[in-house]
Amino acid sequence: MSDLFVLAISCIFINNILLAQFLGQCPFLGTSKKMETAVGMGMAVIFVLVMAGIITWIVDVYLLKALNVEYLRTVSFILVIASLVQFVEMFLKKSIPALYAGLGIFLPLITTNCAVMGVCLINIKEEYSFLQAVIASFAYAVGFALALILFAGVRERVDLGRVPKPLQDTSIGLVTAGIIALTFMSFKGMV
Amino acid sequence: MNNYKLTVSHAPFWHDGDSIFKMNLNILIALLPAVIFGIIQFGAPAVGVLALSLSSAMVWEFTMNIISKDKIRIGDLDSAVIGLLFGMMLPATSPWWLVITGTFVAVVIGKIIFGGLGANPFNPALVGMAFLMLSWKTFFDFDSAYINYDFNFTALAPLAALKFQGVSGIDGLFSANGLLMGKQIGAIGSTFGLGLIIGGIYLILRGYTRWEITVSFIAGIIFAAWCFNLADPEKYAGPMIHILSGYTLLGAFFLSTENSSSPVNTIPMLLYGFFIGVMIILMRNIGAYADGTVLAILLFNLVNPLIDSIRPKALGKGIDHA
Amino acid sequence: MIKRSFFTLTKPGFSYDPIEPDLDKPESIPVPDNLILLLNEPVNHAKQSLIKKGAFVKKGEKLCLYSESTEYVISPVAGSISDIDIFLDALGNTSTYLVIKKDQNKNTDTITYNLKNDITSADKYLRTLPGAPPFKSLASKDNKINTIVITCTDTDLLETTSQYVASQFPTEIKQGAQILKKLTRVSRVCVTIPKGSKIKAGFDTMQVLETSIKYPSNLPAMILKDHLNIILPAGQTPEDVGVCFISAEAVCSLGKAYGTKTANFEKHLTIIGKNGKRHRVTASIGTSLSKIFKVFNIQINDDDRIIIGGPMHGSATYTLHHPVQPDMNTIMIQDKAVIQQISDSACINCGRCVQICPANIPVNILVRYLEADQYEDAADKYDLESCIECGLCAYVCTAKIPLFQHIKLGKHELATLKASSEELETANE
Amino acid sequence: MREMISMIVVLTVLTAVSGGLLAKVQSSTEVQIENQVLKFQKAPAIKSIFPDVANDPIADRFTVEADDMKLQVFPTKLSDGSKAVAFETKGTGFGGPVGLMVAVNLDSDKVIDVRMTTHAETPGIGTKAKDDLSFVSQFTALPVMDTNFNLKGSGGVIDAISGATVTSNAICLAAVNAKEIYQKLKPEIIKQMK
Amino acid sequence: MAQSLAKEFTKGLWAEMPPFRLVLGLCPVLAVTKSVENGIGMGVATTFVLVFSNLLVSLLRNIIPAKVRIACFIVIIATFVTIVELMMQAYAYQLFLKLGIFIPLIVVNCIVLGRSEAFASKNGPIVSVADGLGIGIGFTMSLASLGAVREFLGNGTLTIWEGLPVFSMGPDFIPFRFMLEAPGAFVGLGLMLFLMNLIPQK
Repeated sequence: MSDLFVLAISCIFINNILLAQFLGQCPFLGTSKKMETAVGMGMAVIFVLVMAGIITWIVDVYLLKALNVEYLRTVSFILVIASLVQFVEMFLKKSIPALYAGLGIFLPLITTNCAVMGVCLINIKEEYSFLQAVIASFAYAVGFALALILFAGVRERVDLGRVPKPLQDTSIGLVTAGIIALTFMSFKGMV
Repeated sequence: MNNYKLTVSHAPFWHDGDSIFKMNLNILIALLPAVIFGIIQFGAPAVGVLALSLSSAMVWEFTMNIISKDKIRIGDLDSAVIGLLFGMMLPATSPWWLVITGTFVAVVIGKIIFGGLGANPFNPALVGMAFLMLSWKTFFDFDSAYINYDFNFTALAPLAALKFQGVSGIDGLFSANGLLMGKQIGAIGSTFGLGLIIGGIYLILRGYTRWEITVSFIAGIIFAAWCFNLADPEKYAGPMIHILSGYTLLGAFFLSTENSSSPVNTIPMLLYGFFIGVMIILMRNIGAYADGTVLAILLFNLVNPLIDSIRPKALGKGIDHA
Repeated sequence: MIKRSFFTLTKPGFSYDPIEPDLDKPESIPVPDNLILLLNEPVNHAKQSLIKKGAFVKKGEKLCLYSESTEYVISPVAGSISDIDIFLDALGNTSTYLVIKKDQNKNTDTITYNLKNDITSADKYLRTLPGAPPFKSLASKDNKINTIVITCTDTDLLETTSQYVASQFPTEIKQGAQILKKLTRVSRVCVTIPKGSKIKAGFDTMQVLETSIKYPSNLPAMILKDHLNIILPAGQTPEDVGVCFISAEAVCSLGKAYGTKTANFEKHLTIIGKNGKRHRVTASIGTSLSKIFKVFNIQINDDDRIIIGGPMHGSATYTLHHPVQPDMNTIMIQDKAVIQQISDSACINCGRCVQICPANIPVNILVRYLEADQYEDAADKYDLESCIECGLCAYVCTAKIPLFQHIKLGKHELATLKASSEELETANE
Repeated sequence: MREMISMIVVLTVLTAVSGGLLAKVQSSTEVQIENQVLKFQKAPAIKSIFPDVANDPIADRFTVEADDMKLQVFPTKLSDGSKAVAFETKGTGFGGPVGLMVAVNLDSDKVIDVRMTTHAETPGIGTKAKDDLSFVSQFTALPVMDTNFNLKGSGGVIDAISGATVTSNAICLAAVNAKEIYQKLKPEIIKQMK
Repeated sequence: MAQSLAKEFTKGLWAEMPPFRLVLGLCPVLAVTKSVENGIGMGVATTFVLVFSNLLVSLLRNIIPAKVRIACFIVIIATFVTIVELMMQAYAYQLFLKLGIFIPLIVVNCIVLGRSEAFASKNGPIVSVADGLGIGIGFTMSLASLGAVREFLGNGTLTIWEGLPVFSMGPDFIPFRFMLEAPGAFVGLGLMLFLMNLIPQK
C-alpha cells in the first residue's frame, strides 16, 4: 500500500509528466492562458488518461504480448486512444451533457496530447502491474492538472504585466515554465 | 484676467508620501547589520562579492533599460536590493564570474523579461540563486569554501553537517547563542541571526514587510521540525538549529516577503509562510538538499496566485437587485 | 497633508473633521457682474437653440437649450446672455457654458413658480437649488424610493459645509423634510449626524443615524451597510435599492422655496486656503471662483491645484473661472509644492491597498486588469463595481499609481461597453 | 451503406497492410536488434567487470534452462584460474526496471562485481547509481548463497545512495533475484561450462 | 511547377519553421535536445515519418473516405513510426536509448498529423514530399540548434555522432549545467523563441 502511495507521489511531483518528462507540452502552453480552460483541460486529461491507461494495459498484456506482436504497440495504442476519445465524447454528449459542456472542447485535443500516449507507453515500459498502472496513470494525470493549473495562475498574472513585446506569449510562457520546472526540483529525493 | 496653468489630476489629492525608493532604502538599511557583520567575519573578499553583486545588478538593469529603450529605473533601488540580497546568499569566496552571471539571471531573467518591477512572479534573487545552485553546486559547499579561513568556532556549515552526519554528528557543536551571534559559517549575509532578526523587525514595524508571512514561516519551521523531532529524535534535529542556520532567517524576513511574489490577503499570507516553513523542513529532513530555503520559497511563489484568490468577499458582490 | 507615520504596523486611519466650535458668520460674496452657468447638455450647433446670445433673462427664469430638452438651469439674476460655449470637464464630459451679464436697471424681482404638492412640479423648477436636490431620480418612475436619507454629514475629509448648514438651519431642514415627505409620500425619512456632534439636538423629532467619524463611513454605500442594513449590490446606485440621499442644504432650500414659491441662489461654501485656513462663505450660484479668491486675497500661481470637493474624492478644475455650482460644498487650494507626483510604475504588489480597502477589493490584481484594458474580467472576477470610491487605495499606494483614476475610468468604460452591447442586443431583436 | 462499407474496407485493408509490413520489418531486424542490445547494454558492463580476460565472454555466451527459467550466461576464466560467469537480472523500481549484470566466481560463490545495464527512463534518477561506483562496490566479495542483499532499512547489508533510494532498492532487488537464479541454475551452468 | 515545389520546400525552413514559427511539437524539442546528436537524430526520424506519411496520404487521398480520414492518417503515421523505431534499434541503438519514448511518440506529434491533414490530403504526391521534407528539415534544424546551445553551455561540447564530441572547450571550461536540466530546456527554448521574434518575419 505504501509502495503505491510512493509511486503516486513520485508520478505527481518528482517525475511530473510536464515538467520532468516533457510530455504534453502543446496543451500545457496552449490551454494555460486562462484559469478556466486550464481547469477544464486538467479534468479532461485525468478522465481520459485513467481510462486509456487501463485499456492500453489490457490490450498490451492480453493481446500484444500474448500474440507476440509487440511491434504493433504504437499502432494499436494510438488507435485505442483515438477511438476512446471519440467514444467518450459521444457518450458524454448524450449522457452527461453538463460534463460535456465543461470538457467537450478539450476532448478532441487530447488525441494528439502526447501525455496520454506517453503515460500508456511508460506503463508498459516500466512493467507495471495492473494496479500500479492505474495508480500511475491517475497520478500522472493529477500531476498534469496540478502543473497546468499552477502555471495558469502564474501566467494570468505574467500576461498582464509589461512583458517586452518580442517576449510575449509563448516565449515568456516557456521561461516561466522553466522556473516552474526548477521549483518542482524541490521534491527531489523525497521518495 | 490672468489665465493660469493649473495642475489637473485625479483624486485623491493627498498621498502618504511613501515611495518605492523609500521602501527599498529601508530594506537596504534593514539588511545592514547582517551585511556589516558578514564583512567583519569574512573580510575583504566579502566586501568584494557584495560590492560586485550590488553594482552588477544595477548595471544589468541599467543596460537592459537602455537596450529596451525604457525609462532608466535603477533610481528606485529595486535592483540594488536584489543585488545585495543575492550577494548575501553567496559565500565570500565566490569567483567574480559567478556573481555577475547570478545577478544577470536574477535581474534580467528573474525580473526584466517579466516586465520589470512588480511583474515578476518569482523572487528574482532566488531565481538567480536557483540557477547557480543547479549549475555549480560545488561553489555553494560552505565547508570547502572557507577552508583557508581560521575561525575561533566550529567551522562546519551546520545544515550540511546535520544532513551528512546526522543529529549525533553535530551534538554539542552549535549553541543557540552562538548561532544567533554568527558563530557559524555560511553565506555572507546569512550567519548573523540577531542582525537579521533586528533588521526584519525594523522592516515589519515600518510596515514595509508583512509580518503575517514571517511569523507563519517561522511557525511552519518550528511545527514541522518539532513533529519530525518528536517522531525520531535520533534522526531529526529540533527546530532551533533549523531556524538559526542556513538561509532560514534571511528567507523568513527578506526573501519570502518579497512583494511581487507573495500573497497580500491575510489567510493566504499565513498559509504561504507556514507551508514554506514546512516544505523547508521536509526538504532538509527527507529531501535531497541540505538547505531547501531557496527552492521552497520559489515553489510557493508559484502557488501564490492560486492561494491569494482566497479573500474576503467584496462589498455587494454577488447580490442581486434587492 | 497627513504623512505616513514612522511606525506603521496598523493601517492608516482618517477621521472626518468636526465642525469647528466657533461658528463665524459666513462672508457674503456680492453677486458679480458676470455669472457663469453650466447646463448639463452640450450645444448642438445643427439645431436651433432656444437660448440666444444677447437675449434678456429674468431672475429665476428657466433656461433650456431645446424644446425637447430635459436639462435646464435657472438664471440667478436678471440680465442678458453674453456668451454660449462648450465646456469640457475633467472626465471629458461636455456641457454648455452660459455667461449672463447682470443688468442693474431691469426688474430684479424673482419669478414665482406654480409649485404643486407633487414631486414632478418640484422637479420642473427646483433642480438647481443650492445643495442640488436629486428630484430627477425621486421623480423618476423607474425607482421605487422608500427611504430618504438627509445627510448632515460631509462625505470627504476637511469638508464641513453640510454640518454647518445643519447646525444653523435645523428648523428649515425639518420643514423641508415635512414638505419632502408630502411630495414623495416616502414612508421613512432619516437624517445622518456625525457621532457625538451637537447638531443632533436640533433634530430630536426625526430618526437620526449617528455615523462614525472614521473615513469613509459617510459614503452612501457605507451608510447603507452600517445603518440601514442594506448591502449595496455591486454596480448599483442607492436609488436602485430604494434609498435616496439628499443633502441638508438641499432640504433647507427646498423648504424656503416652497415658502416663497421662488428659487434661491445662496450657496454655502467652505474655502480651504493653501495654509489650510478655512473661510466660510455664501455666494450666488454662478459666481466665478476667481471672484471668491480675490475677496480672501488667495494668490493662485501656475501649477497650483484647485480642488472642488475634498482631498480624497474631489475633482480638480483647470480654470479659475469655474462657477459656483449647486452641489459645490468645498473649494480646496493646493500649492504646487505639496502636490505629490504620480508615477508610471507598475503595481509592486505591496498589498497596502488591499489591507485598507473598505470594500475588500483585490486592488492589486484589479489594477493589472484595468491597465490591460480588460474591463469585463475586472468587473466579473476582481470586483471593479464594488468600489465605493473612497480613494484610500491611491492614498496609500507605494508605487503612486493613480488607482482611483484607473477605477473611475474602468467603471466608465465598462458602462460604455455594457451600453453598446445592450444596443446590439436590441438591434438584433 | 456504401459509404459505410468503403470506410470499413479501407480501414481494414490499411491496417492489414500496415500489420504485414511491420511484421516483415520486425522479422528482418530482429537479429540485428539483439546484437545491438548485447553490444551496447551488456558488453560495456561485462567489459568493466572483467577488464582483462583471455576469452570474449560475449562470443562464448550460452543459454541455460531449468524449471522454465531461461538465462543467458557469459562465462570467463579469471587470472587466478577460477571460473566465473556473468548474467543479467532485473529489479523493479518506480524508475522502471533496472537491469543488473552480476558476476559470480563459480569456485568461491562470491560476487565479483555488479553493474547497472539498462538505466531508468526517467531523467535524473538512476544515472546516479550508474555513475556512483562506490554504491555497486558494496556488493563485491559478498557470498552469493547466504547474503541478504536488501537495503539496510529492509534488514539487508547495503547502504542506499542518498537521494536515490528507489533505484538503490531496485538494484538490491535485482541482486536478490540474482541470488535466487544462481542458487537454482548453478548446477546447470557448471554442466554447460565443461 | 519547379518554382512552387521550391516554395513548398523552403517555407518549412524559415517562414513556417516548426517549432519556432508554428509553436507545435514542443515535447521532443524540449526533451531530447541535451546534445546536437540527439536533436539531429530526433529530427531525422521525424523527417522520415513526415516525408513518407505525406507521400502515402497524398497518394491515397482520393481513396480514403472523409469520415475515417484521421484514423487512416494515424494508421499510416503509426506504421512509419514503428518502422523508424525498429530501424533505429537495429542500426542506431545508442541514439534509440537516448531518445527513448519520444520515438514512438512521433505518432502524436502535432506537426506530423497537422501536415497530413492540412497539406498532403489536399495536394499531389511530389509537392507533399517537398512539404514534408522542408518541414522536417526545418524541425531538424531547430532541434539541432537548441541542442547546440544547450550542449555547448551545459557541457562545453558539441556532439554530432555516437557520443564523440567534434568540439570541446576542454577541461578548464566550467559548464553551465543548468542548461542540461529540465528547467534549462524551457528557458533555453523560450529565449531562443525571443531571439527569433527579434528577427522580422518576412
